[in-house]
Amino acid sequence: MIDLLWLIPALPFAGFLVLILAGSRLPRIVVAVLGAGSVGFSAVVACLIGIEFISSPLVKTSFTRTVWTWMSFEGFSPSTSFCLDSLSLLMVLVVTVVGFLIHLYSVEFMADDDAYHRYFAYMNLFVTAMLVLVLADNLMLLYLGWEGVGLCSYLLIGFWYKDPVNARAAMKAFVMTRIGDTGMIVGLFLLYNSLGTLEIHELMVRAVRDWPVGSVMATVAAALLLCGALGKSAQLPLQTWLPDAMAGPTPVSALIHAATMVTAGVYLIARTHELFALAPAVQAAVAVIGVATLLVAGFSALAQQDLKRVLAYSTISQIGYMFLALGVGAWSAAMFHFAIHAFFKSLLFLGAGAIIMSTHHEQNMFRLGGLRTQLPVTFWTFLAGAASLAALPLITSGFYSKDAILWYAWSSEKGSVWLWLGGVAGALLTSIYTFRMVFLIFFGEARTKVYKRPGTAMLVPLIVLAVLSMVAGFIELPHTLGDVRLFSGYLGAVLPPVPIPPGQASLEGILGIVAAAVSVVGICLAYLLFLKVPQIADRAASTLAGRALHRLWLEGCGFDWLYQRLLVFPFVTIARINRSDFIDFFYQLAAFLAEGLHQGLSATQTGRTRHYAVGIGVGALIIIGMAVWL
Amino acid sequence: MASVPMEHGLLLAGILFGLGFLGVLVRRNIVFMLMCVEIMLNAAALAFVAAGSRWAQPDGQVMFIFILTVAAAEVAVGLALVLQFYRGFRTVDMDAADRMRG
Amino acid sequence: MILVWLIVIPLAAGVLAWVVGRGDSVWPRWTALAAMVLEFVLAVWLWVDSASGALATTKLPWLLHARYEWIPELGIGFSLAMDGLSLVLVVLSAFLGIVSVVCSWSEIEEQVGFFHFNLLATVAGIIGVFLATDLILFYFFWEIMLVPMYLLIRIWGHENRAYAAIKFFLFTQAGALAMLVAILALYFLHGQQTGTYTFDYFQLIGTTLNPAASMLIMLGFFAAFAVKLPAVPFHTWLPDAHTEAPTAGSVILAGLLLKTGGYGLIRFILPLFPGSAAAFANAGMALGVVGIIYGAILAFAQTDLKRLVAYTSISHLGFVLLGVFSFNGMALQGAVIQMVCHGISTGALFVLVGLLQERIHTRDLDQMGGLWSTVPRMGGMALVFALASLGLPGFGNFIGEFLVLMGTFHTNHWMAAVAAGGLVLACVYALWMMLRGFFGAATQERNISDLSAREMLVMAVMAAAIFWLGVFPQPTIDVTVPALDGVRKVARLAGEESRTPDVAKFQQLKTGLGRTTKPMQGPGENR
Amino acid sequence: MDVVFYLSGAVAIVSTLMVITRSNAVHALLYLIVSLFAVALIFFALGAPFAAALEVIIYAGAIMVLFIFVIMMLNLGIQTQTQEREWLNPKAWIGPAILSAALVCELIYALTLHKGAVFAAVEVTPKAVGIALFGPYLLGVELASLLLLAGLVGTYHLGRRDERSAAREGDAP
Repeated sequence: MIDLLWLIPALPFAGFLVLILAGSRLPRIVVAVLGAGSVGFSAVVACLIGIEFISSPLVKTSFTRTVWTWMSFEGFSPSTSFCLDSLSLLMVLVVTVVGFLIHLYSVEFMADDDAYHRYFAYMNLFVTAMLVLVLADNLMLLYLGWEGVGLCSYLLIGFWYKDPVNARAAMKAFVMTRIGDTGMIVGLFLLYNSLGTLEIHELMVRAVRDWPVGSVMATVAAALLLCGALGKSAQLPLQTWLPDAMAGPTPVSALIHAATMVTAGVYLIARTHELFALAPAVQAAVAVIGVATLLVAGFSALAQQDLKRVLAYSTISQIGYMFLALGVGAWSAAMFHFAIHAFFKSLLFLGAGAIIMSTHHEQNMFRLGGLRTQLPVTFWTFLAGAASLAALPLITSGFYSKDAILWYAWSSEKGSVWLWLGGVAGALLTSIYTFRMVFLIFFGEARTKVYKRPGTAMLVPLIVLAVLSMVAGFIELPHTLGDVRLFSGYLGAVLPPVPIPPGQASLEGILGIVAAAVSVVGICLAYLLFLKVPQIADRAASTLAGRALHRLWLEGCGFDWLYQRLLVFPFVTIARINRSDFIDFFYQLAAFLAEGLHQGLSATQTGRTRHYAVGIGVGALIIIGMAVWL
Repeated sequence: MASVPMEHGLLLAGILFGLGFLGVLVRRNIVFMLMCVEIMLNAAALAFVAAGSRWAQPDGQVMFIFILTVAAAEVAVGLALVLQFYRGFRTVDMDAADRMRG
Repeated sequence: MILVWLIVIPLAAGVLAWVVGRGDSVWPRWTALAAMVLEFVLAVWLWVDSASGALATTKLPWLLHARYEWIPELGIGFSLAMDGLSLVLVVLSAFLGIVSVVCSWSEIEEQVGFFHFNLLATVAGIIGVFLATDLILFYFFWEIMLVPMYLLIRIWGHENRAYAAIKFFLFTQAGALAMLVAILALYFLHGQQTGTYTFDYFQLIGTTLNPAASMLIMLGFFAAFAVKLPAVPFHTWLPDAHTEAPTAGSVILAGLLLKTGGYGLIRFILPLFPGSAAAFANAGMALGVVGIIYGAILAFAQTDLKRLVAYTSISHLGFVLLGVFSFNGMALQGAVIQMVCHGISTGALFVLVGLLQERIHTRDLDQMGGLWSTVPRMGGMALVFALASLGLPGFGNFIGEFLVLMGTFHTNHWMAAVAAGGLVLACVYALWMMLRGFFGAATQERNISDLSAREMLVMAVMAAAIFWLGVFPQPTIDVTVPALDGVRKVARLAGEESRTPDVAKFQQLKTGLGRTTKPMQGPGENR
Repeated sequence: MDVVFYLSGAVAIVSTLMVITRSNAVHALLYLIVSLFAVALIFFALGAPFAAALEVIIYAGAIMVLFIFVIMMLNLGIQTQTQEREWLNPKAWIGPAILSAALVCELIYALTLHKGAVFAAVEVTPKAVGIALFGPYLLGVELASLLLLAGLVGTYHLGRRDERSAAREGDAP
């Protein structure tokens, strides 16, 4: 079975090929079966392979299968090989299972769209690329998947291309991630140039062997890889594309811009964690960027009115947590949060999609309300996701994954109180904006009509994901609450545990309580501010400082404004000014001079014989003069 | 026979040549221009003869004969052109023929 | 003999097309198509043969060699030879020849016979350039491809064709004359040293020149190739020529004519003047990087779709220049792949623009927009080639750019890092093109047809080719490796020569150019 | 004989001046003939009687007759003369006069650089000229004959009235 590893990405790719080539001629039902079925099959294969892999001794190492050699010369031979280890298996499972659920959801959600087959073709291609990304055994193939998911993200954000805003958002997303990717590709050059291979495992071995901790090369290489991760995972300073990316269909936001693609950066860092461990400065930067991002995005989420934009900022913020975990060396905690986040955030997006569909594309939260009774299943599943996002203590998965990160942010050798404080502040923000969203949409008076209710194909994924968001966390529990280590134990073969200085262990319980308290406080605050006495919030927002802050947060802390003026405007202006290519001016000048000379000389051709005779005379004068006097 | 410096002969030739040249420049009548060209040719011939007689060699006169030949041919062709010109332009103004203007 | 056929087939078919084209417009197309298909089959057959080793001669890496006397008194011979590099480019020429014949099927309606004569004569000249190993013969073909190309632009071009055609001619001719002077200088210097006056490439390779003379002669060659390539700042003829040329002309121009510049750099500059080329390397690389960035910025600024595509050529061929002058095997290999892939991807974009112009009678992006909903297949194909041209992995251009940058990084970190910035800009212009042209709301109601079966076939074949090059580049690499190996040997040694003047060894290697087939060590081991 | 030289030189200059200033073509032509006679005399004084004879016969005779024929054929009326006078206004003279004067001055300067020795002219007989002509200059003679032939053909061709110009002439009043 495990030899069929290549089948996992091949199935969705086959789906893509069939759909893109013949999709327009197929009936919708066939398109749906092909689109969702190929990913479903892939998920089944992945599960079977996963069971076999976990039960075999291979789980302690890894399994690599080469499909074909991409190219080979001068000792440079990146191949199309897939490598399965516990980390990539985790990713594969999340991608295929969540991917399948979202495909299933899309069957109903997109049912009215004209370009049904195009949608599923792009989605299948995305799953393929994402699987190639996580399964790649060398960085060049990983880069293929990396750009592939970026491409699909571009295509799907701009799926409703008729609105130029969507197309622009798509372009922005691609270009911004591409900026990071370019840093990453230079990192690849550096790694190959210094270490002579791009095969990830071998690369890490050589890096550890050749480079001492903190060496310049390791630092630069890690920093360059980090560039790619920042772009893809929408972290500061390349985060501004993600809120705009919500222009795509909502399932796309769920799959690409919440569950899978945006966490590719986390995966990349976890995958090359040895390298980052060699560069403490960069790793510290990862943690700081994570904290900064989670705070900036948290504040921005507070002020949004658009439901999907809240979720987008929340995604940025949650990935900030993952970066924080990576930054303090808590690799498996980051991956744990990734998995849990994939569940609850895709759940939230799908729930949002259900709401949007039911109310005829109403995304403004202030125009929604009181939907609790009208959409009960959606409400309860959304509530489960929100609770998990807000890390409601004890009963949600989100609590366990976030608690682990906060604990390590304090206790790890690379952690500090400041990082922990940032994380806790972020947790408070998270629960406030999450429940602001819940209260505005589902409570209060009904402000909009429900036109139609989601059907089975949409509800099943919601329920499955809601269950996962609640219970998936119990595979990894802190010491104080049962000390289950299934997840980190499973990843232990790839990701080393966090070194914790002695004497900290006793704090774990206290910190957990603080985190739990913060979450509950946040929910209460949200209840107070947005449901019970909204006047407080209104009054605060109407003061001068309040207005300014609101404006700042609404605009995502002004990064877009800054980039527009600092980068886009000068670039476009310079390009426009130079549209006709100033270099051509010099050639035009030469042509102009020749033309002028021609005009001047041809003016002497008066056609009058006597004038020519004058010319002869002057010429004779000069020549005789030269003969006489020179 | 006269005993004058050759330079005087050449001087005379130069003056005649200059006068002929002046005529070519000043006159617009094509017949006059041809006459002035004749003057210039004649002046050149004079220079040859003067130089030939300085060394008592026949070459100067030989060149004179050649120049005479050229002048005869030139005048024949030139006057035919004058006639054609007059037929074409209905004038003898040389400046009318400026179709080659650049 | 087969080499002669490769040149004679298109030329003869061109004359035939002209003859049968008097008062008839169907036969010339079929004649030309048949000739190009025959040429393509012949070239592919050679490729297959070379891959199976059937062509292995004693003079590796040369697969075929043909030499006839032409003007023996002056040491000029009709000398043709083919190695892997020429082979790949000949295959590309035949391929794009077919494409350009097919894509002008409905576009050209006047003087069809003469059009195909010019088209095929240009292709014949280009193939001659790729095969000639006598410098005068090379120059001869270099000029041959120029005149019919001029006529293609001048007669069948768009609005401003006279200006574009004369500009193209003047630029190229100026470069070519510099090269002619350089060829003659090399000829006489070689003659003075050895007593044999010859234009034969293989004999001239052994010439020892003093550094100053070598540099001057190299610059003469470089002028011709840089104009053709085109390197900034000699590029300004290109946007005009591309924009005004008919579709087939643009395809040939972008796909093949520009490649002769890159080919010349690899075939002549590196082996003939390795020392000077090494001394010039930094300047050459800088020109390449400037071209990459500058071309991309200008491409973004254009509103004429065809002009935009034309500027992308400048950006893409900057990678070729960079790859050649980075003196690294990997980069050199990347440059060759980039040449092939650029030929296909940009050629395809020009075909698309041509088809679009046939339908909507404008190239102005401001008047487009929302075309996807009207012509989805065309939009899809435009997307594919836009993505190829921005260097998305999976397409051949990525392999080329990746190898060039990787190789360059080994030589010069900063150049590679700055050039990588071109990838971002490529993304900007390619997506901008899609955004302005195909996405958004339709600006006006258009009643136009989507790609026909014939057009779709052409596009699909090109897409398949570029995809194949991106996923299985190995066959192309395999066939060019031996050819580039010799160049690399000389080039690398020249880099070292500047420190340790081991001239004797250097000479020996230079004269034995290409007889080594041992793979080079990778940059990794060469630390 | 020196007197002859200088006197006829002066006559030549004066009559040439008259040639270029006349407004009547026939007058100018007569002055030209005078000038040619003067030059013939100078030839004689310089010891070139054969050249002098040819000057009178061919130049002053044959060539000038051609001019007269042409002038007669053109049959230019009185308005041509008035027009000539208009053209010969002083302003038109200034530039050419300065240029010619400069040229002549330059020639004079060049000629006076070396103080020429006075020498007695020795007669070069027609016989010597004939020997030279048909000796070393034979090729030149042949070429000259060719030139004359070409001139003959050219003149015949040019002088022919073709139908088109004849028709045009017929239309003209």
